[in-house]
Amino acid sequence: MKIHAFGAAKDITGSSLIDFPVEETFVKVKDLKSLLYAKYPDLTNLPSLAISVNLFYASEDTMVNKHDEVALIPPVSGG
Amino acid sequence: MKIHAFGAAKDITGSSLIDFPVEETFVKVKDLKSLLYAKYPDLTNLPSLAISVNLFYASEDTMVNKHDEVALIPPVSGG
Amino acid sequence: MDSIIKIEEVIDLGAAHQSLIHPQCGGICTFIGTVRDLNNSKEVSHLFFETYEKMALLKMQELAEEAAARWDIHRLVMIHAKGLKQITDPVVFIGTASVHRAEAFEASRYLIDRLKEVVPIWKKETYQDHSTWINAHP
Amino acid sequence: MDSIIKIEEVIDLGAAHQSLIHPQCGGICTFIGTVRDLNNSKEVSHLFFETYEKMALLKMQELAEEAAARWDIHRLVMIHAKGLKQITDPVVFIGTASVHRAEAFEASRYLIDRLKEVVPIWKKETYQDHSTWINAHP
Repeated sequence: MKIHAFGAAKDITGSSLIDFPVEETFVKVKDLKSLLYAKYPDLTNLPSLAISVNLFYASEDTMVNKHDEVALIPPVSGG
Repeated sequence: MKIHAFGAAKDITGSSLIDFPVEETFVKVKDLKSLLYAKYPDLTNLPSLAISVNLFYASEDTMVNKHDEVALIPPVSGG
Repeated sequence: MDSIIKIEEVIDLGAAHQSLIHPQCGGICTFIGTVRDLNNSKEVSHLFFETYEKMALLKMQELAEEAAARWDIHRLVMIHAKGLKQITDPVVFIGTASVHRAEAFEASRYLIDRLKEVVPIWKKETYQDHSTWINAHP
Repeated sequence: MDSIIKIEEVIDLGAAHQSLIHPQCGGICTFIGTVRDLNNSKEVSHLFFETYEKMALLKMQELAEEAAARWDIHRLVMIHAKGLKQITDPVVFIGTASVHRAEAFEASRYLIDRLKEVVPIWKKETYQDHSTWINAHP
Protein backbone atom coordinates (compact mmCIF):
# COMPACT_ATOMS: atom_id res chain seq x y z
CA MET A 1 0.00 0.00 0.00
CA LYS A 2 1.34 3.42 -0.93
CA ILE A 3 0.88 6.00 1.82
CA HIS A 4 1.54 9.71 1.48
CA ALA A 5 3.09 11.42 4.50
CA PHE A 6 3.19 15.15 5.19
CA GLY A 7 4.85 17.60 7.55
CA ALA A 8 6.09 16.08 10.81
CA ALA A 9 4.78 12.63 9.72
CA LYS A 10 6.98 12.77 6.64
CA ASP A 11 10.01 13.62 8.79
CA ILE A 12 9.25 10.59 11.01
CA THR A 13 8.71 8.10 8.17
CA GLY A 14 11.57 9.58 6.19
CA SER A 15 9.64 9.79 2.94
CA SER A 16 6.70 11.63 1.40
CA LEU A 17 5.43 8.39 -0.17
CA ILE A 18 6.03 5.19 1.74
CA ASP A 19 5.45 1.69 0.39
CA PHE A 20 3.82 -0.02 3.32
CA PRO A 21 3.31 -3.80 3.35
CA VAL A 22 -0.28 -4.85 4.17
CA GLU A 23 -1.31 -8.51 3.95
CA GLU A 24 -5.06 -8.23 3.36
CA THR A 25 -6.78 -6.40 0.50
CA PHE A 26 -8.90 -4.46 3.03
CA VAL A 27 -7.75 -3.14 6.38
CA LYS A 28 -9.51 -0.98 8.99
CA VAL A 29 -7.98 2.45 9.61
CA LYS A 30 -7.41 1.59 13.29
CA ASP A 31 -5.50 -1.56 12.36
CA LEU A 32 -3.48 0.30 9.76
CA LYS A 33 -2.57 2.88 12.41
CA SER A 34 -1.42 0.11 14.79
CA LEU A 35 0.83 -1.30 12.07
CA LEU A 36 2.21 2.17 11.34
CA TYR A 37 2.84 2.89 15.04
CA ALA A 38 4.70 -0.42 15.32
CA LYS A 39 6.97 0.41 12.43
CA TYR A 40 7.33 4.16 13.22
CA PRO A 41 6.96 4.54 17.01
CA ASP A 42 7.65 8.29 16.85
CA LEU A 43 4.26 8.74 15.15
CA THR A 44 2.72 8.20 18.62
CA ASN A 45 4.43 11.40 19.79
CA LEU A 46 2.29 13.53 17.45
CA PRO A 47 -0.60 15.29 19.24
CA SER A 48 -2.92 13.65 16.70
CA LEU A 49 -2.66 11.66 13.50
CA ALA A 50 -5.56 11.57 11.05
CA ILE A 51 -5.75 9.27 8.06
CA SER A 52 -7.30 10.41 4.82
CA VAL A 53 -8.68 7.95 2.31
CA ASN A 54 -9.30 9.18 -1.21
CA LEU A 55 -9.03 12.80 -0.03
CA PHE A 56 -11.53 12.51 2.86
CA TYR A 57 -10.80 12.23 6.57
CA ALA A 58 -11.44 8.62 7.57
CA SER A 59 -12.85 7.32 10.85
CA GLU A 60 -11.15 4.55 12.84
CA ASP A 61 -13.53 2.00 11.31
CA THR A 62 -13.22 3.04 7.69
CA MET A 63 -12.14 0.09 5.51
CA VAL A 64 -9.13 0.91 3.35
CA ASN A 65 -8.46 -0.88 0.09
CA LYS A 66 -4.87 -1.45 -0.99
CA HIS A 67 -5.46 0.76 -4.01
CA ASP A 68 -7.02 3.71 -2.19
CA GLU A 69 -5.12 6.98 -1.91
CA VAL A 70 -4.10 7.03 1.75
CA ALA A 71 -2.29 9.84 3.58
CA LEU A 72 -0.94 10.53 7.07
CA ILE A 73 -2.27 13.88 8.30
CA PRO A 74 -0.48 15.26 11.37
CA PRO A 75 -2.03 18.36 13.02
CA VAL A 76 -2.60 20.96 10.31
CA SER A 77 -1.15 24.45 10.63
CA GLY A 78 -2.23 26.42 7.59
CA GLY A 79 -3.45 30.02 7.60
CA MET B 1 -24.41 83.43 13.86
CA LYS B 2 -23.12 81.42 10.93
CA ILE B 3 -24.48 77.89 10.79
CA HIS B 4 -23.28 75.13 8.46
CA ALA B 5 -25.96 72.83 7.07
CA PHE B 6 -25.41 69.44 5.46
CA GLY B 7 -27.34 66.85 3.50
CA ALA B 8 -31.11 67.03 3.89
CA ALA B 9 -30.74 69.98 6.33
CA LYS B 10 -28.95 71.96 3.63
CA ASP B 11 -31.75 71.23 1.17
CA ILE B 12 -34.31 72.50 3.73
CA THR B 13 -32.44 75.69 4.66
CA GLY B 14 -31.45 76.28 1.03
CA SER B 15 -27.81 76.96 1.82
CA SER B 16 -24.71 75.21 3.15
CA LEU B 17 -23.87 78.23 5.34
CA ILE B 18 -26.76 80.20 6.74
CA ASP B 19 -26.48 83.54 8.50
CA PHE B 20 -28.85 83.10 11.39
CA PRO B 21 -29.84 86.07 13.56
CA VAL B 22 -29.42 85.42 17.31
CA GLU B 23 -29.97 88.27 19.78
CA GLU B 24 -27.87 87.11 22.73
CA THR B 25 -24.13 86.34 22.67
CA PHE B 26 -24.84 82.94 24.23
CA VAL B 27 -27.76 80.66 23.46
CA LYS B 28 -28.61 77.12 24.59
CA VAL B 29 -28.67 74.47 21.88
CA LYS B 30 -32.32 73.66 22.63
CA ASP B 31 -33.31 77.32 22.24
CA LEU B 32 -31.31 77.61 19.03
CA LYS B 33 -33.14 74.54 17.70
CA SER B 34 -36.51 76.12 18.55
CA LEU B 35 -35.55 79.24 16.63
CA LEU B 36 -34.39 77.15 13.67
CA TYR B 37 -37.57 75.04 13.69
CA ALA B 38 -39.63 78.26 13.68
CA LYS B 39 -37.81 79.60 10.65
CA TYR B 40 -37.45 76.24 8.81
CA PRO B 41 -40.44 74.09 9.87
CA ASP B 42 -39.39 71.25 7.53
CA LEU B 43 -36.42 70.57 9.81
CA THR B 44 -38.93 68.97 12.21
CA ASN B 45 -39.62 66.30 9.56
CA LEU B 46 -36.08 64.92 9.88
CA PRO B 47 -35.88 61.71 11.98
CA SER B 48 -33.28 63.52 14.11
CA LEU B 49 -31.25 66.71 14.03
CA ALA B 50 -28.00 66.95 15.98
CA ILE B 51 -26.08 70.16 16.48
CA SER B 52 -22.32 70.23 16.51
CA VAL B 53 -20.38 72.98 18.23
CA ASN B 54 -16.71 73.35 17.35
CA LEU B 55 -16.70 69.89 15.75
CA PHE B 56 -18.27 68.03 18.70
CA TYR B 57 -21.81 66.79 19.10
CA ALA B 58 -23.57 69.14 21.52
CA SER B 59 -26.21 68.29 24.11
CA GLU B 60 -29.48 70.22 24.38
CA ASP B 61 -28.03 72.29 27.23
CA THR B 62 -24.70 73.18 25.61
CA MET B 63 -24.20 76.96 25.50
CA VAL B 64 -23.34 78.23 22.06
CA ASN B 65 -21.36 81.41 21.52
CA LYS B 66 -22.08 83.52 18.44
CA HIS B 67 -18.55 82.87 17.20
CA ASP B 68 -18.56 79.09 17.64
CA GLU B 69 -18.54 76.84 14.60
CA VAL B 70 -22.05 75.45 14.57
CA ALA B 71 -23.49 72.86 12.18
CA LEU B 72 -26.80 71.11 11.55
CA ILE B 73 -26.26 67.34 11.45
CA PRO B 74 -29.17 65.36 10.01
CA PRO B 75 -28.98 61.53 10.33
CA VAL B 76 -25.62 60.44 9.00
CA SER B 77 -25.38 57.85 6.22
CA GLY B 78 -21.71 57.25 5.49
CA GLY B 79 -20.09 53.89 4.88
CA MET C 1 -0.32 52.07 16.93
CA ASP C 2 0.15 53.74 13.55
CA SER C 3 -3.01 54.91 11.84
CA ILE C 4 -4.00 56.46 8.53
CA ILE C 5 -7.28 58.39 8.52
CA LYS C 6 -8.40 60.14 5.36
CA ILE C 7 -11.29 61.42 3.30
CA GLU C 8 -10.51 61.43 -0.39
CA GLU C 9 -12.09 61.49 -3.84
CA VAL C 10 -10.80 58.08 -4.86
CA ILE C 11 -9.72 55.33 -2.45
CA ASP C 12 -6.44 53.66 -3.47
CA LEU C 13 -7.09 50.10 -2.25
CA GLY C 14 -3.58 48.88 -3.03
CA ALA C 15 -1.93 51.63 -0.99
CA ALA C 16 -4.45 51.13 1.83
CA HIS C 17 -3.58 47.44 2.08
CA GLN C 18 0.14 48.08 1.83
CA SER C 19 0.05 50.35 4.86
CA LEU C 20 -1.53 47.59 6.98
CA ILE C 21 1.43 45.23 6.64
CA HIS C 22 3.47 44.98 9.84
CA PRO C 23 6.14 42.39 10.72
CA GLN C 24 4.68 41.71 14.19
CA CYS C 25 1.17 41.13 12.84
CA GLY C 26 -0.19 37.82 11.64
CA GLY C 27 -3.63 39.02 10.60
CA ILE C 28 -5.20 41.85 8.65
CA CYS C 29 -8.98 42.24 8.48
CA THR C 30 -10.44 44.72 6.04
CA PHE C 31 -13.91 45.92 5.16
CA ILE C 32 -14.58 47.61 1.84
CA GLY C 33 -17.98 49.20 1.28
CA THR C 34 -18.95 49.45 -2.38
CA VAL C 35 -21.89 51.06 -4.20
CA ARG C 36 -24.78 48.64 -4.71
CA ASP C 37 -27.00 48.73 -7.78
CA LEU C 38 -30.19 48.26 -5.74
CA ASN C 39 -31.43 49.76 -2.47
CA ASN C 40 -34.89 48.93 -1.12
CA SER C 41 -35.66 47.42 -4.54
CA LYS C 42 -34.93 50.71 -6.30
CA GLU C 43 -32.35 50.78 -9.06
CA VAL C 44 -29.51 53.10 -8.09
CA SER C 45 -27.93 55.17 -10.85
CA HIS C 46 -25.14 56.73 -8.76
CA LEU C 47 -24.30 58.12 -5.32
CA PHE C 48 -23.02 61.36 -3.94
CA PHE C 49 -21.22 61.69 -0.59
CA GLU C 50 -21.19 65.00 1.25
CA THR C 51 -18.88 65.29 4.24
CA TYR C 52 -18.37 67.71 7.11
CA GLU C 53 -14.74 66.97 6.57
CA LYS C 54 -13.03 68.52 9.61
CA MET C 55 -15.52 66.96 12.03
CA ALA C 56 -15.62 63.64 10.18
CA LEU C 57 -11.83 63.30 10.43
CA LEU C 58 -11.94 64.17 14.13
CA LYS C 59 -14.65 61.56 14.78
CA MET C 60 -12.75 58.92 12.81
CA GLN C 61 -9.68 59.74 14.91
CA GLU C 62 -11.74 59.27 18.09
CA LEU C 63 -13.01 55.90 16.86
CA ALA C 64 -9.44 54.83 16.04
CA GLU C 65 -8.37 55.72 19.58
CA GLU C 66 -11.30 53.80 21.05
CA ALA C 67 -10.39 50.73 18.99
CA ALA C 68 -6.71 50.99 19.95
CA ALA C 69 -7.67 51.16 23.63
CA ARG C 70 -9.87 48.08 23.33
CA TRP C 71 -7.90 45.79 21.02
CA ASP C 72 -4.19 45.19 20.54
CA ILE C 73 -3.89 46.45 16.98
CA HIS C 74 -0.65 47.64 15.41
CA ARG C 75 -1.96 49.26 12.24
CA LEU C 76 -5.28 50.95 11.45
CA VAL C 77 -6.57 52.49 8.23
CA MET C 78 -9.91 54.29 7.80
CA ILE C 79 -10.63 56.02 4.51
CA HIS C 80 -13.97 57.40 3.33
CA ALA C 81 -14.68 58.62 -0.17
CA LYS C 82 -16.41 61.89 -1.04
CA GLY C 83 -18.13 63.20 -4.17
CA LEU C 84 -19.80 61.29 -6.97
CA LYS C 85 -19.58 57.47 -6.93
CA GLN C 86 -20.68 54.87 -9.46
CA ILE C 87 -21.91 51.30 -8.94
CA THR C 88 -19.10 49.03 -7.54
CA ASP C 89 -16.87 52.02 -6.59
CA PRO C 90 -15.31 51.64 -3.13
CA VAL C 91 -16.76 54.22 -0.73
CA VAL C 92 -15.20 53.21 2.54
CA PHE C 93 -12.11 51.21 3.53
CA ILE C 94 -11.50 49.97 7.07
CA GLY C 95 -8.50 47.83 7.95
CA THR C 96 -6.72 46.71 11.08
CA ALA C 97 -3.69 44.51 11.67
CA SER C 98 -3.09 42.55 14.86
CA VAL C 99 -0.92 39.75 16.17
CA HIS C 100 -3.90 37.36 16.31
CA ARG C 101 -6.87 37.40 13.97
CA ALA C 102 -9.74 37.74 16.46
CA GLU C 103 -8.69 41.25 17.38
CA ALA C 104 -8.46 42.46 13.78
CA PHE C 105 -11.92 41.06 12.98
CA GLU C 106 -13.47 42.64 16.07
CA ALA C 107 -11.76 46.01 15.67
CA SER C 108 -12.66 46.35 11.98
CA ARG C 109 -16.28 45.40 12.65
CA TYR C 110 -16.46 47.95 15.47
CA LEU C 111 -14.96 50.70 13.33
CA ILE C 112 -17.36 50.28 10.42
CA ASP C 113 -20.39 49.94 12.72
CA ARG C 114 -19.50 53.09 14.64
CA LEU C 115 -18.51 55.03 11.52
CA LYS C 116 -22.00 54.46 10.16
CA GLU C 117 -23.51 55.74 13.41
CA VAL C 118 -21.54 58.86 14.22
CA VAL C 119 -19.27 60.15 11.44
CA PRO C 120 -20.83 63.21 9.73
CA ILE C 121 -21.01 61.97 6.15
CA TRP C 122 -24.18 61.90 4.08
CA LYS C 123 -25.11 59.73 1.13
CA LYS C 124 -27.50 60.89 -1.57
CA GLU C 125 -28.80 58.16 -3.84
CA THR C 126 -29.95 58.98 -7.33
CA TYR C 127 -32.44 56.66 -9.03
CA GLN C 128 -33.92 56.89 -12.52
CA ASP C 129 -36.18 59.83 -11.75
CA HIS C 130 -35.23 61.33 -8.40
CA SER C 131 -32.61 61.63 -5.63
CA THR C 132 -32.81 61.23 -1.88
CA TRP C 133 -30.59 61.66 1.18
CA ILE C 134 -30.38 58.26 2.89
CA ASN C 135 -31.73 58.07 6.49
CA ALA C 136 -33.25 61.56 6.20
CA HIS C 137 -36.84 60.33 6.02
CA PRO C 138 -38.71 58.70 8.88
CA MET D 1 -22.37 32.27 -5.65
CA ASP D 2 -19.13 32.57 -7.62
CA SER D 3 -16.00 31.38 -5.87
CA ILE D 4 -12.28 31.28 -6.51
CA ILE D 5 -10.31 28.66 -4.60
CA LYS D 6 -6.59 28.30 -5.18
CA ILE D 7 -3.26 27.26 -3.78
CA GLU D 8 -0.41 29.18 -5.34
CA GLU D 9 3.20 30.21 -4.85
CA VAL D 10 2.46 33.93 -4.63
CA ILE D 11 -0.91 35.45 -3.71
CA ASP D 12 -1.90 38.34 -5.99
CA LEU D 13 -3.80 40.52 -3.51
CA GLY D 14 -4.96 43.02 -6.15
CA ALA D 15 -6.51 40.33 -8.33
CA ALA D 16 -8.04 38.66 -5.28
CA HIS D 17 -9.79 41.87 -4.26
CA GLN D 18 -10.89 42.63 -7.80
CA SER D 19 -12.73 39.34 -8.05
CA LEU D 20 -14.78 40.16 -4.93
CA ILE D 21 -16.44 43.20 -6.46
CA HIS D 22 -20.09 42.58 -7.31
CA PRO D 23 -22.76 45.18 -8.21
CA GLN D 24 -25.34 43.72 -5.82
CA CYS D 25 -22.95 43.71 -2.88
CA GLY D 26 -22.42 46.56 -0.47
CA GLY D 27 -19.74 44.95 1.65
CA ILE D 28 -16.53 42.99 1.23
CA CYS D 29 -14.72 41.56 4.25
CA THR D 30 -11.25 40.15 3.78
CA PHE D 31 -8.70 38.46 6.00
CA ILE D 32 -5.05 38.36 5.02
CA GLY D 33 -2.68 36.23 7.06
CA THR D 34 0.95 37.37 6.91
CA VAL D 35 4.21 35.96 8.24
CA ARG D 36 5.08 37.28 11.71
CA ASP D 37 8.63 37.91 12.83
CA LEU D 38 8.02 36.36 16.27
CA ASN D 39 6.20 33.24 17.43
CA ASN D 40 6.19 32.23 21.10
CA SER D 41 8.96 34.79 21.63
CA LYS D 42 11.20 33.10 19.08
CA GLU D 43 12.56 35.10 16.18
CA VAL D 44 11.29 33.64 12.91
CA SER D 45 13.66 33.69 9.95
CA HIS D 46 11.23 32.31 7.36
CA LEU D 47 8.39 29.83 6.82
CA PHE D 48 7.71 26.92 4.56
CA PHE D 49 4.22 25.67 3.67
CA GLU D 50 3.69 22.10 2.59
CA THR D 51 0.26 21.20 1.19
CA TYR D 52 -1.63 18.05 0.33
CA GLU D 53 -2.90 20.06 -2.57
CA LYS D 54 -5.69 17.93 -4.01
CA MET D 55 -7.25 17.32 -0.60
CA ALA D 56 -6.68 20.90 0.56
CA LEU D 57 -8.54 22.26 -2.48
CA LEU D 58 -11.39 19.82 -1.90
CA LYS D 59 -11.65 20.82 1.79
CA MET D 60 -11.59 24.51 0.87
CA GLN D 61 -14.38 23.84 -1.63
CA GLU D 62 -16.41 22.12 1.11
CA LEU D 63 -15.90 25.09 3.44
CA ALA D 64 -17.01 27.47 0.68
CA GLU D 65 -20.19 25.45 0.20
CA GLU D 66 -20.87 25.44 3.93
CA ALA D 67 -20.44 29.22 4.07
CA ALA D 68 -22.69 29.73 1.02
CA ALA D 69 -25.39 27.60 2.65
CA ARG D 70 -25.22 29.60 5.87
CA TRP D 71 -24.77 33.20 4.69
CA ASP D 72 -26.06 35.10 1.68
CA ILE D 73 -22.73 35.77 0.01
CA HIS D 74 -22.32 36.53 -3.70
CA ARG D 75 -18.56 36.20 -4.07
CA LEU D 76 -16.00 34.13 -2.20
CA VAL D 77 -12.23 33.92 -2.57
CA MET D 78 -9.93 31.55 -0.63
CA ILE D 79 -6.27 31.40 -1.58
CA HIS D 80 -3.47 29.75 0.35
CA ALA D 81 0.21 30.12 -0.43
CA LYS D 82 2.69 27.24 -0.65
CA GLY D 83 6.48 27.05 -0.52
CA LEU D 84 8.95 29.40 1.11
CA LYS D 85 7.64 32.62 2.67
CA GLN D 86 9.42 35.59 4.20
CA ILE D 87 8.33 37.92 7.03
CA THR D 88 5.27 40.06 5.99
CA ASP D 89 4.50 37.84 2.95
CA PRO D 90 0.79 37.05 2.60
CA VAL D 91 0.16 33.36 3.24
CA VAL D 92 -3.62 33.20 3.14
CA PHE D 93 -6.36 35.38 1.65
CA ILE D 94 -10.03 34.98 2.54
CA GLY D 95 -12.69 37.30 1.15
CA THR D 96 -16.46 37.36 0.89
CA ALA D 97 -18.89 39.88 -0.57
CA SER D 98 -22.49 40.24 0.59
CA VAL D 99 -25.38 42.65 0.33
CA HIS D 100 -25.04 43.62 4.00
CA ARG D 101 -21.81 43.71 5.97
CA ALA D 102 -22.66 41.39 8.87
CA GLU D 103 -22.76 38.37 6.58
CA ALA D 104 -19.40 39.10 4.96
CA PHE D 105 -17.74 39.53 8.39
CA GLU D 106 -19.25 36.30 9.73
CA ALA D 107 -18.54 34.23 6.62
CA SER D 108 -14.90 35.37 6.36
CA ARG D 109 -14.31 34.69 10.05
CA TYR D 110 -15.85 31.23 9.72
CA LEU D 111 -13.75 30.39 6.66
CA ILE D 112 -10.40 31.31 8.20
CA ASP D 113 -11.25 29.58 11.51
CA ARG D 114 -12.26 26.36 9.76
CA LEU D 115 -9.38 26.50 7.28
CA LYS D 116 -6.95 26.49 10.20
CA GLU D 117 -8.73 23.48 11.69
CA VAL D 118 -9.24 21.13 8.76
CA VAL D 119 -7.36 22.05 5.58
CA PRO D 120 -4.30 19.81 5.12
CA ILE D 121 -1.56 22.41 4.99
CA TRP D 122 1.49 22.43 7.25
CA LYS D 123 3.69 25.28 8.32
CA LYS D 124 7.35 24.82 9.18
CA GLU D 125 8.95 27.72 11.01
CA THR D 126 12.67 28.28 10.78
CA TYR D 127 14.43 30.20 13.56
CA GLN D 128 18.10 31.14 13.90
CA ASP D 129 19.29 27.63 14.69
CA HIS D 130 16.49 25.13 13.98
CA SER D 131 13.16 24.45 12.26
CA THR D 132 9.90 23.00 13.52
CA TRP D 133 6.53 21.95 12.16
CA ILE D 134 3.88 24.06 13.92
CA ASN D 135 1.28 22.16 16.02
CA ALA D 136 3.24 18.91 15.67
CA HIS D 137 4.48 18.88 19.26
CA PRO D 138 2.28 18.29 22.31
